[in-house]
Amino acid sequence: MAVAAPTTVMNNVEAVRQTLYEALKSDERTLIMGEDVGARGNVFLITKGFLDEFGPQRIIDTPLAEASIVGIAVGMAMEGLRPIAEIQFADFIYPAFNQIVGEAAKTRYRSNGDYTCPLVIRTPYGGGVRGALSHSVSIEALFYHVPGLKIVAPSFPADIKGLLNASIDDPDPVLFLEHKKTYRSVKGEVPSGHYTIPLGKAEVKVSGDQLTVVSYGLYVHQALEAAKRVAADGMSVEVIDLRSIRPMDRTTILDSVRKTRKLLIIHEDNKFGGIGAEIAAMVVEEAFFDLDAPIRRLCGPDVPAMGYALPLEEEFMISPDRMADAMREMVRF
Amino acid sequence: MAVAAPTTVMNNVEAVRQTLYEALKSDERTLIMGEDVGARGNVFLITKGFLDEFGPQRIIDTPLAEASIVGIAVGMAMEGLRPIAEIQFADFIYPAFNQIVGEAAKTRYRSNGDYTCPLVIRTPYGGGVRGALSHSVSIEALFYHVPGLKIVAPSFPADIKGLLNASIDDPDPVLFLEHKKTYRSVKGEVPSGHYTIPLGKAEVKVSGDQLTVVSYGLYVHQALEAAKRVAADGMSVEVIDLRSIRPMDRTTILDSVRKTRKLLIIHEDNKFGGIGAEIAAMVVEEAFFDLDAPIRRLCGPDVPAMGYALPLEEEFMISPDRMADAMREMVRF
Amino acid sequence: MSKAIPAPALERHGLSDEKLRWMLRNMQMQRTLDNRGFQLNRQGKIPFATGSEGHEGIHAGAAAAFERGKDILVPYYRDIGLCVGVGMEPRDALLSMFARGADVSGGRQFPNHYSHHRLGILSVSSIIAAHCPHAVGAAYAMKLRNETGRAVLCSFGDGATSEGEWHEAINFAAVQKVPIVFLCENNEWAISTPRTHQMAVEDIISKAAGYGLPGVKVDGSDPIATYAVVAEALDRARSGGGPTLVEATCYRFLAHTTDDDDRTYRTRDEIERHRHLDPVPRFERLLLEAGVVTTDDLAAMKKDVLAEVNRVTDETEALPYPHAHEIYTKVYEGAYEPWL
Amino acid sequence: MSKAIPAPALERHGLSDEKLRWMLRNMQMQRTLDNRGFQLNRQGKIPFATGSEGHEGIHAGAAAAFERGKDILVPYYRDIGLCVGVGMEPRDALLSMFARGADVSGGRQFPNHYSHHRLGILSVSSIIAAHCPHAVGAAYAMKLRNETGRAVLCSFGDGATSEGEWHEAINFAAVQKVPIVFLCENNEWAISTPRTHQMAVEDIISKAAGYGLPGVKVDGSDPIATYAVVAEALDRARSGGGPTLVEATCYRFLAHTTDDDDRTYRTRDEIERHRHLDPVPRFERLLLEAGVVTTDDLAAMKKDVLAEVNRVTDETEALPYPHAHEIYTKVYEGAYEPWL
Ligand SMILES: Cc1ncc(C[n+]2csc(CCOP(=O)(O)OP(=O)(O)O)c2C)c(N)n1
Ligand SMILES: Cc1ncc(C[n+]2csc(CCOP(=O)(O)OP(=O)(O)O)c2C)c(N)n1
Ligand SMILES: [Mg+2]
Ligand SMILES: [Mg+2]
Repeated sequence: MAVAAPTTVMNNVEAVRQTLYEALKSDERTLIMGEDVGARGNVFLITKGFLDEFGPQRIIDTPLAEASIVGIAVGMAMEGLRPIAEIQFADFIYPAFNQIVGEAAKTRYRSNGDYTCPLVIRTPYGGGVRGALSHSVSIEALFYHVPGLKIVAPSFPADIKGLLNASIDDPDPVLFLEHKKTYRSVKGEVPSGHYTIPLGKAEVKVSGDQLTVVSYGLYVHQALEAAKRVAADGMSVEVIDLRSIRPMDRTTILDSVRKTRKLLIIHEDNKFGGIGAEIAAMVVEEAFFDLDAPIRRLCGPDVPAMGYALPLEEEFMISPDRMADAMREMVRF
Repeated sequence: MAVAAPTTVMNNVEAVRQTLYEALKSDERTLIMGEDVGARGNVFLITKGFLDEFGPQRIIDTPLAEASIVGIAVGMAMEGLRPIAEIQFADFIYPAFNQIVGEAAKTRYRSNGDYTCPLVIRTPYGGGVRGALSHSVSIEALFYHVPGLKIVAPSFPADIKGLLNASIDDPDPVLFLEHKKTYRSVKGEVPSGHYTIPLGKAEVKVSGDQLTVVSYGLYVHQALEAAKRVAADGMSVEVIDLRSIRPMDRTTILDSVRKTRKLLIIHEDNKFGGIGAEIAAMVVEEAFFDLDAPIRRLCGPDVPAMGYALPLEEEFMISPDRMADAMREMVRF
Repeated sequence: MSKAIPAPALERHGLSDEKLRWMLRNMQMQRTLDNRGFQLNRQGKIPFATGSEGHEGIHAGAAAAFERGKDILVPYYRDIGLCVGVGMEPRDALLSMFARGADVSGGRQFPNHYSHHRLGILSVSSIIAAHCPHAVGAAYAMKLRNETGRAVLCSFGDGATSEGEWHEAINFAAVQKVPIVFLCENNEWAISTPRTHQMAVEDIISKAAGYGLPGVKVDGSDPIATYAVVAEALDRARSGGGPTLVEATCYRFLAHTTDDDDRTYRTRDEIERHRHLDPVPRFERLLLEAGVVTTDDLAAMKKDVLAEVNRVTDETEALPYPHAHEIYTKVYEGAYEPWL
Repeated sequence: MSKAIPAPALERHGLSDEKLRWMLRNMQMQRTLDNRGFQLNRQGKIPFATGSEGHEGIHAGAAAAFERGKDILVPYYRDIGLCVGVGMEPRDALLSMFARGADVSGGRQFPNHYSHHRLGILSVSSIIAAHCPHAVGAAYAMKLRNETGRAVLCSFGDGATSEGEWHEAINFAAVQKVPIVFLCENNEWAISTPRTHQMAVEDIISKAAGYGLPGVKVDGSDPIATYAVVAEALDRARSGGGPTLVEATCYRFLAHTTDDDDRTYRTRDEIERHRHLDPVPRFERLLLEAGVVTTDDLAAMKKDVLAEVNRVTDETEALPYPHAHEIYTKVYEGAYEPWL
């Protein structure tokens, strides 16, 4: 992304907030609905002040009922609004599964294009914040198998803005995932004014030629840190931030793997059936003879959740150290 | 499976029915609950007559509410019963997602083993029966990423009996998938008396040494048909019936691939993020250097559903002809 | 055989003779389309059909109260008469039964899963009650845009009230006072599940108070009474008075669908005991006795309806299925390609 | 300053002095544990705590009605006093706050997500209302096994009533007449969402009629009144009379959790206006005036409670976290290994 506009430094919360604010300002079809998005300004203060400025009809404090938060937003979207629905924590999205997978994702298809569903569902996900069993989950793999849905999981403030703008503009339903540990810990330059980043485009964050690392969310930051460490050992690792999970940017991944001939996939979510499975399967289908080593997945363990106790959470999460070790092993392979 | 007992020929419906019947007979903690399982005897007549024999307390015609069908069964299981919950069609399981993924699969884990959830959820899935957009879905990939859950998808009557018995005996929640097109079209020998087949064990249905084909559900039958056709061309294809999706039988798959050096995965479900993704990723991780060709996935297209009109359904489904073509290509590769 | 009891003066609630005849024709059309579906299924021409015999009074009454070009209908699969009543062509019903390419869903959905953006019929799926939140969302859009004079009509069966999504939809509608009428077509059955297994109450409207909205029960075999109740509720909604729950009672005379065998769970006798609720002969007799139609009118009307259904049956049967490659379209906006 | 109004004669509903003192001690224990949680959080010793100040009357009353060894409790995260009241040790509350290995969840769950199979406290998650169907299932098990004399007590907040799963659970319970009492702890708030945004009705018990079960509202700041209502409802359930919905009103005096800042959505003034509902001083005064406790008793009781909480705080703080490898256990029965 080459943007010439003036930039401001902000964290991920501010990037989400500013983008939502500008969408509400510029398009009166947009509205925000969810639990505690009104006076409370959302539990992470993302919508703080919005109620006063846009009023309770566009900043809707909903009853505690996720299926209807999404389901009502689906009806709004079918009738010409541009709802942005919030699920307070990703762990609470399960009751809305039917409305997302069975309804939103099939609206265009089942009506043969007679109706569309331009809906954004935002939700904070991910661990490392002592959120315990029910406030730490990664949900992307529960949804990425669903045709009709798009899934975005940006890691940097500038990407959040560009991709959230694109999601709001998108004529189809988008699940917009925000890693909550990056909310305040990640800062970066964000261009002023309105811009979009196309859904479905990954970004090479660091170039390298001995190993391709594909990641998304919080772990892009850790992977960059790890890549820096191994660079000190003279190893050249290319780090790709997936950014969009569906559609998936096959081209960027394949181009990189064809160059480096080795692939390491890193994600926080459980390994079995996770996003890494599809990436690995796709690469082995398309670029088998370009590979010099087995594709490796460094992922969350296959257990139901991370625990509340610090050692349980730490055991679940993958440190930059462990990432660097895996990188070294693969480069040396 | 080597069973010496006398056998009877029956179809898949009869195998489900007989197994349920015997479970109800032999263990008074078991019960069946779901929509129209009582007087109607389930929409496929699987529980016909059960109401009269076991009474309305153990054959529960529930209100039309899937989240509670599963959720109430979870509570029963936690309190010592052995509920067998039915979701009338797999397409209607989405409202129960929270109870399956968020609750049943985490009960043991979150209570550190203080509570368990011995629950079976049975549901007919799959297409090719003119079930259109909402009565044809494959749901396995929406659940197979979930630690704490087990998923079974047998194709033959004898496997249905052995695996359903094992699922009912199992101390953890099991999602038991029955391909509805096999209900009456597939017949086979079923041993008398009680037996179980361990969850997590695949079966080599036909041995071969030029290509491994892994499939499950309806397509095992089509793949066997296709393997027979290519055998006529002198090609030797090994066909594995996965039977259990989670736990997955890595050993049987890897042993076969190490022998044949080529892998074709076939499933009806959409390709992107489907079961084939994990199989391919696992094999490339574990047996990369044993492979002589790219792993190929022959799967349902990445569209939201199969349509009602015959050509739409046919386009979605994979015929034995298309399977045979893919087998030939891979053997010749 | 007793003499006919003199008919009470026709309570027409402002409905003109013309509108009453229109309602009767709608009911005959529904019955004829219903029968056509079952007939085509028995002939092996279509794999599946759903009939609504018994629901005609509700459909004609509610359709008469619906304002075309303004209101929005969010129906369910039993609502063939209601959909035709708000402007859908009988031809569309046949296109959906035959799963032709020209069907509004492009042959993707089961029969009776209508959707007509132009007519204001929202696209619905087979998933019971999943459309109720959509209806509330559509009503919210009207409210947000200050479109007074418009309302949403959302229908569903008695069984649907058990679903969590039904509950959540009604609750939100009541809190936000959106312009919507919830119309429960209570036919006593959900496939084989009788009302007594579905809920521990007699009346579905007993649920209204717990959400804070009015509930009105009406004999759905009586299209005029249904019209009056739905019209009043829609008017209240259109003028900012918020939602209403209407329970219209009826009886499902046919099996649930052509796939169902209702002899497994109810006697022929029970069905016959409910025959007096059959809205079609009842309404015919009423309009005859009130002089709104003559016997000749009635015969002509029936002939006309049958002729139309025959014509569109032949026309649509002759049309092609969608092309197989249509399966790849309309997944997302634009081409399928980038979205692998 | 006005003189104390003479206390009305104590309506004790059969509760002995001893039991009343037990209830008061329970309330003080809850308040003390509550404060301890917030205090430890402020000290940076634990990352998170949930307080229940204002709910003590409900907990003490309901706990007094609960029959240990027979009934089953399916609580929610506000029910620290209720769980202690049915037999959980204060030590367990601290173990959960400190996320120690000896915690019943092995340090996996957030504080206040109790589970004690031996005591009949069902394991619950953080997902609002998801436990309501479980409670119904447990009650169904009692019914199926003909275990009369037992019942389930299932508690939840006012916000929980909006969830579809709550609706489905209550409906099934009513249809099947299972032995259960649904106890809504209506504290007027769901995080920042006031009751008026949650529902369009004043009373949660207005929902009972629509399911076909009795609804009883009680002032939850009054533990004796709460006891009377819950005891009657549990008795009805235990003797085959089916479910009851009890609404116990109270006020949430603290922020939702230590992560919440309630100044964003309510004034300090509003909170102070509700101070008269604080059940702890109210009940203290009542028992003092009725002569059930003396000022000395009260001081001793408080000292004793504080000493116990101090002791278990020190004890549990000294215990180790679970070992990291525990993350791999209890996924399925048996070893983790085969379940890759
Ligand atoms: C979520 C869901 N569960 C189950 C079904 C299967 N099903 C189709 S219709 C029906 C009964 C519906 O009864 P009711 O709501 O009373 O409508 P009626 O058919 O009587 O008009 C059931 C259980 C479904 N389509 N969707
Ligand atoms: C399904 C779900 N949605 C949202 C949340 C987040 N959340 C936790 S507590 C709470 C409010 C609950 O309010 P209420 O039921 O009234 O109980 P109270 O906290 O007032 O006792 C919310 C929205 C959750 N835990 N689960
Ligand atoms: Mg019905
Ligand atoms: Mg509350």
